[in-house]
Amino acid sequence: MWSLENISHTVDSWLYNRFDPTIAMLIEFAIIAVAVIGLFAMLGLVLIMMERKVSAWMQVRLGPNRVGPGGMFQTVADTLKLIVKEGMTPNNVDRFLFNLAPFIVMIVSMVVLAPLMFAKGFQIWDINIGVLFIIAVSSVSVIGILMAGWASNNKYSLIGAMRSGAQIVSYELSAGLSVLCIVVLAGSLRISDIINSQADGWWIFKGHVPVIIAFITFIIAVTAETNRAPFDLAEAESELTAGFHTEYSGMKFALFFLSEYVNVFIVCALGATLFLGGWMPLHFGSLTGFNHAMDYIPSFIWFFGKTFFLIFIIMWFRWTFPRLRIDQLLNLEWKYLLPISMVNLLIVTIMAILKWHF
Amino acid sequence: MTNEELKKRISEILPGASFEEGGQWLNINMEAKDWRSFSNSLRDLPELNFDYLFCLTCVDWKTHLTMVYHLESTTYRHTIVVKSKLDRNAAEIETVSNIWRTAEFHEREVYELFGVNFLNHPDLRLLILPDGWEGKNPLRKDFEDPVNMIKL
Amino acid sequence: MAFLKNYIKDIFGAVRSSLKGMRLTGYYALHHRKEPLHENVPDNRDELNFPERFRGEVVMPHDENNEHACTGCTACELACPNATIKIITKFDISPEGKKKKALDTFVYHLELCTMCNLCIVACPTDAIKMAQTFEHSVFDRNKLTKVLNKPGSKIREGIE
Amino acid sequence: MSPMIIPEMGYKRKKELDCKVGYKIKNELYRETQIISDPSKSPDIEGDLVINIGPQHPATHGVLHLVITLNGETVKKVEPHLGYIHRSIEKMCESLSYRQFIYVTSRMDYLSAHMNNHGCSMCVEKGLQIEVPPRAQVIRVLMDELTRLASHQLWWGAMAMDVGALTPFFLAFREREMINDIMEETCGARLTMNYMVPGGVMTDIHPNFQRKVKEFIVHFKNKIDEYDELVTGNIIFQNRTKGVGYISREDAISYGMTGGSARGSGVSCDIRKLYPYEVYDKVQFNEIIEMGGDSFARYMVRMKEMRESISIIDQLIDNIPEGEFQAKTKAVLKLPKGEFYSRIETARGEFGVYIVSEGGTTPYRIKFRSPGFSNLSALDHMARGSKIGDMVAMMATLDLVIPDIDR
Repeated sequence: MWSLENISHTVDSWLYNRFDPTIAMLIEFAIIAVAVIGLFAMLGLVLIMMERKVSAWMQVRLGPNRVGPGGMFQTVADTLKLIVKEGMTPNNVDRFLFNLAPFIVMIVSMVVLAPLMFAKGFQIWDINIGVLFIIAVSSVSVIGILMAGWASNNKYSLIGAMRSGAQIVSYELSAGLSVLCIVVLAGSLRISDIINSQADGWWIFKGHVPVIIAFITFIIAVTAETNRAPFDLAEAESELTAGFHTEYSGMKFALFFLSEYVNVFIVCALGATLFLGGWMPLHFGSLTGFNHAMDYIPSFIWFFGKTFFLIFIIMWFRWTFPRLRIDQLLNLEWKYLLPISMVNLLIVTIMAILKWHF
Repeated sequence: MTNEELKKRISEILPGASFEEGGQWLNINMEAKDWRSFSNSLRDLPELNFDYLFCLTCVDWKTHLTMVYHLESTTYRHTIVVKSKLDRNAAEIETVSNIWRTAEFHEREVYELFGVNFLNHPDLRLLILPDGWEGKNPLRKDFEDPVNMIKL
Repeated sequence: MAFLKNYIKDIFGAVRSSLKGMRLTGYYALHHRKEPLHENVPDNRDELNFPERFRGEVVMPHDENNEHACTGCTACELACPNATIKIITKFDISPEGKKKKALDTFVYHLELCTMCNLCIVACPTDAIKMAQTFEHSVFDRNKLTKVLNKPGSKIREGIE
Repeated sequence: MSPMIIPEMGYKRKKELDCKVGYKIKNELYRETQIISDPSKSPDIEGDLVINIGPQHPATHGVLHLVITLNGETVKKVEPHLGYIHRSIEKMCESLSYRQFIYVTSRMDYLSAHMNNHGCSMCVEKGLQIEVPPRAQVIRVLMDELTRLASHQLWWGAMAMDVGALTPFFLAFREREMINDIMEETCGARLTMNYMVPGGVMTDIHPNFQRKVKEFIVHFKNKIDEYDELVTGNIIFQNRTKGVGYISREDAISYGMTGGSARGSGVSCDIRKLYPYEVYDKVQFNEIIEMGGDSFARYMVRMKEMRESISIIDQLIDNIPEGEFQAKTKAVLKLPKGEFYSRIETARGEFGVYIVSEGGTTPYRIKFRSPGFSNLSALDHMARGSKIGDMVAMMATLDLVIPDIDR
């Protein structure tokens, strides 16, 4: 059967047979870099298109429908426009930090793609602390946002960046705690181990109510962590015009915009990996025929299907809810999400020790 | 209170007031210097209780300015119009923005459009006209704007 | 204990109200073609249907003999609040040799017009009416000053 | 990209405006307004953050300019700077005849254009002592209520947008479009109709009018429940609006607030009930009063008012009497010498027209008492001590239309 695993193995073994191991590794680095940049751009295009279509449908509109069939190439046209636009640097900004900030945000979201498992056996780096790596590196992006807000020398930007800082730092907690629930159940931080532990059923089905609670907490927390509505206080456009990227234009703005969407993809991919079984097909215990039929669907379709389902849910939030106020945002985290996920983690731990899950 | 009762009560408070009837509401003419105490008693006397100033404006009669205050009581629903003649060259009247808060903005508007100086106003600055506006007050009858005015 | 009860009640209330809103937007996402909120402008220019009272611009209808109904009475000019209409009159010599006031040029400044309909109401002979055009943009502002009576046109017989 | 392209300009800018955050504001530039009732809230100016909201800002829905003083996220002072769209309509009207000046007033509060025209027509009719035919009266009331619905729908969408939900805006516009189509068919325009003239209405209603309005009412009765489902019941929205922007009944009266903004504080100020004009004394409707005084109360007043408007239209749409739609008037209107004042309830509050006539064909002095101007003056009082986001929500509940404020 055709699969991504075979392709990567073939390429890998061909390179190692042909070249010196060091050179082979360097060539692999180059291939991966090109692939990641390509994926980055593709994800940006697809997700922005998806967002525009989903928002249009929820708002009883048609959405973009002029460029290409059904408006498919609208984001391509927009990207071209952003690339050829002048990248302005206003007077009195801290030029170095101002120009550095979008790259930090972008690099962070690129690096986090490394431990994700896109299909069966198709992974850039199967690091043994994969989940920890994602949680740790993704929180670096707040530095880029703070940098952008501070360097812009604009009061809107500064308020937006400060809000973003407070928000990301606090929501990391409950996101981390709900991720820990699955780590406790699976007994490993390695992404491939977590996926393999779901071979007989996804954690959201196996783990009873506590895992469902952890899943909901996770979705809420990552929505806040990626600065999306209803938690988009960092760029709250009716209050702060555009928040931390008020002064950015052209490609630098596009980098912020792209990395926002790639961050959404990453957190949804993490959610799909942890709670919905990654690339694992949907299996029910005794229905052998059904299970075999599910196995015929390629694993990367399972992975991307689950991820895009979660992305759709996050978009659904965005186009339904009003925005929270800053103190309510922090109240929600510290008074509701954090205690709940702590108690939840305790219950899950007891459950894991007593082997109460399926 | 009916107009007759209002007339009787107000002439007790302000003997110098003269009355005009026949319009929609009872009109009271008074001197600008009496306005401070008179406005206070209009607001505070329980049987009058004019707590709602719904219109404050000025009319330029070419010889003098007239301040016009439309007052209503939200308890008794009686309405009066208070008018005061002002000198056109040195227009001055006591502010009522401490009695009816809405007057603060309305007085600022009248200040810049008619040039009436409101004494003791907390923040008498230009509201609508651009900062640094010099020259005549736009709503006076002798105002001419050679640039922007279109003669029909 | 009451605190915990309220706490849990709060959470469930919040989730329920959120799901209610999401149900509505979800319904619209699935039924987005049912009640579309769009016009395919400018593709549907041919199908665009304006009601006959729509005020686009003032026009003066001429019949097939190139005749209009304007007597040059300047009622519309007087009614106009913005000096949009300027009527220049001339004196026609009728066959009987009598001098008669008639319209020479009907100047209409579209750039000043606010489509208030007062001139149409004021016109005693229904010589002018509102047209349903709406795309008035031109490159030169002077092009918005129009002469409404066609060259060589004259007043229809029997209109005083 | 080089910082040395225009070195002179760079230095000048830096000297002139020190853009560093947290700088000290000179007291003479931003002079303090005294707040009379609550001295404890008075801000200290040293070391605060001053932000301009507007004149171009997504939340002000126009060219309103608010200079707000912040302490962190907390608003210490709001100072409106007006005049960006001031056209001096009062001065313009002094040179227009009594028929002509009415069209200008629909440019003030463009969302309740019919009511503005109505108020002016009523004032002229009061001076001329014209009796409006019953058919025209009913048509006027119907148009007023349709405009009120359209205005409240737009307000609802914009309000939801200000608190961060974008979808309601489109849903509101979907229904508003139907009203606009009805208006377009009967009055000839969608926004600035100039349909009310002294003595009645300009043209008779379109033959389709009654059918279309009935269709709209049936459609809208379902949709308004969706509005409640999507926004009113939402927990985030309720938290954002409940208990913020409080203004007491006494303060609301003192600030001259009217319309839904004042009725949210328990002030009975509906001109339609207090001083009924046209056929408002013959229809059954309630004056909506909420006692909360906060943003949510003001929101609820307008939501309930929409339902009242529907019931008024429901009562009148089948009972339009036959007859003239316009009273006979002279070609040239001349008001007798004197002063005339008419009050009308627009979608935003009490709209007053004060005409001083010298007996000529043009008004000697005309004053429009616009509801938005007084409502805006209360914003400073309401917003002190709240967060930026709440200030935006408060501004939305006041339902400000900037040309109405600036006139």
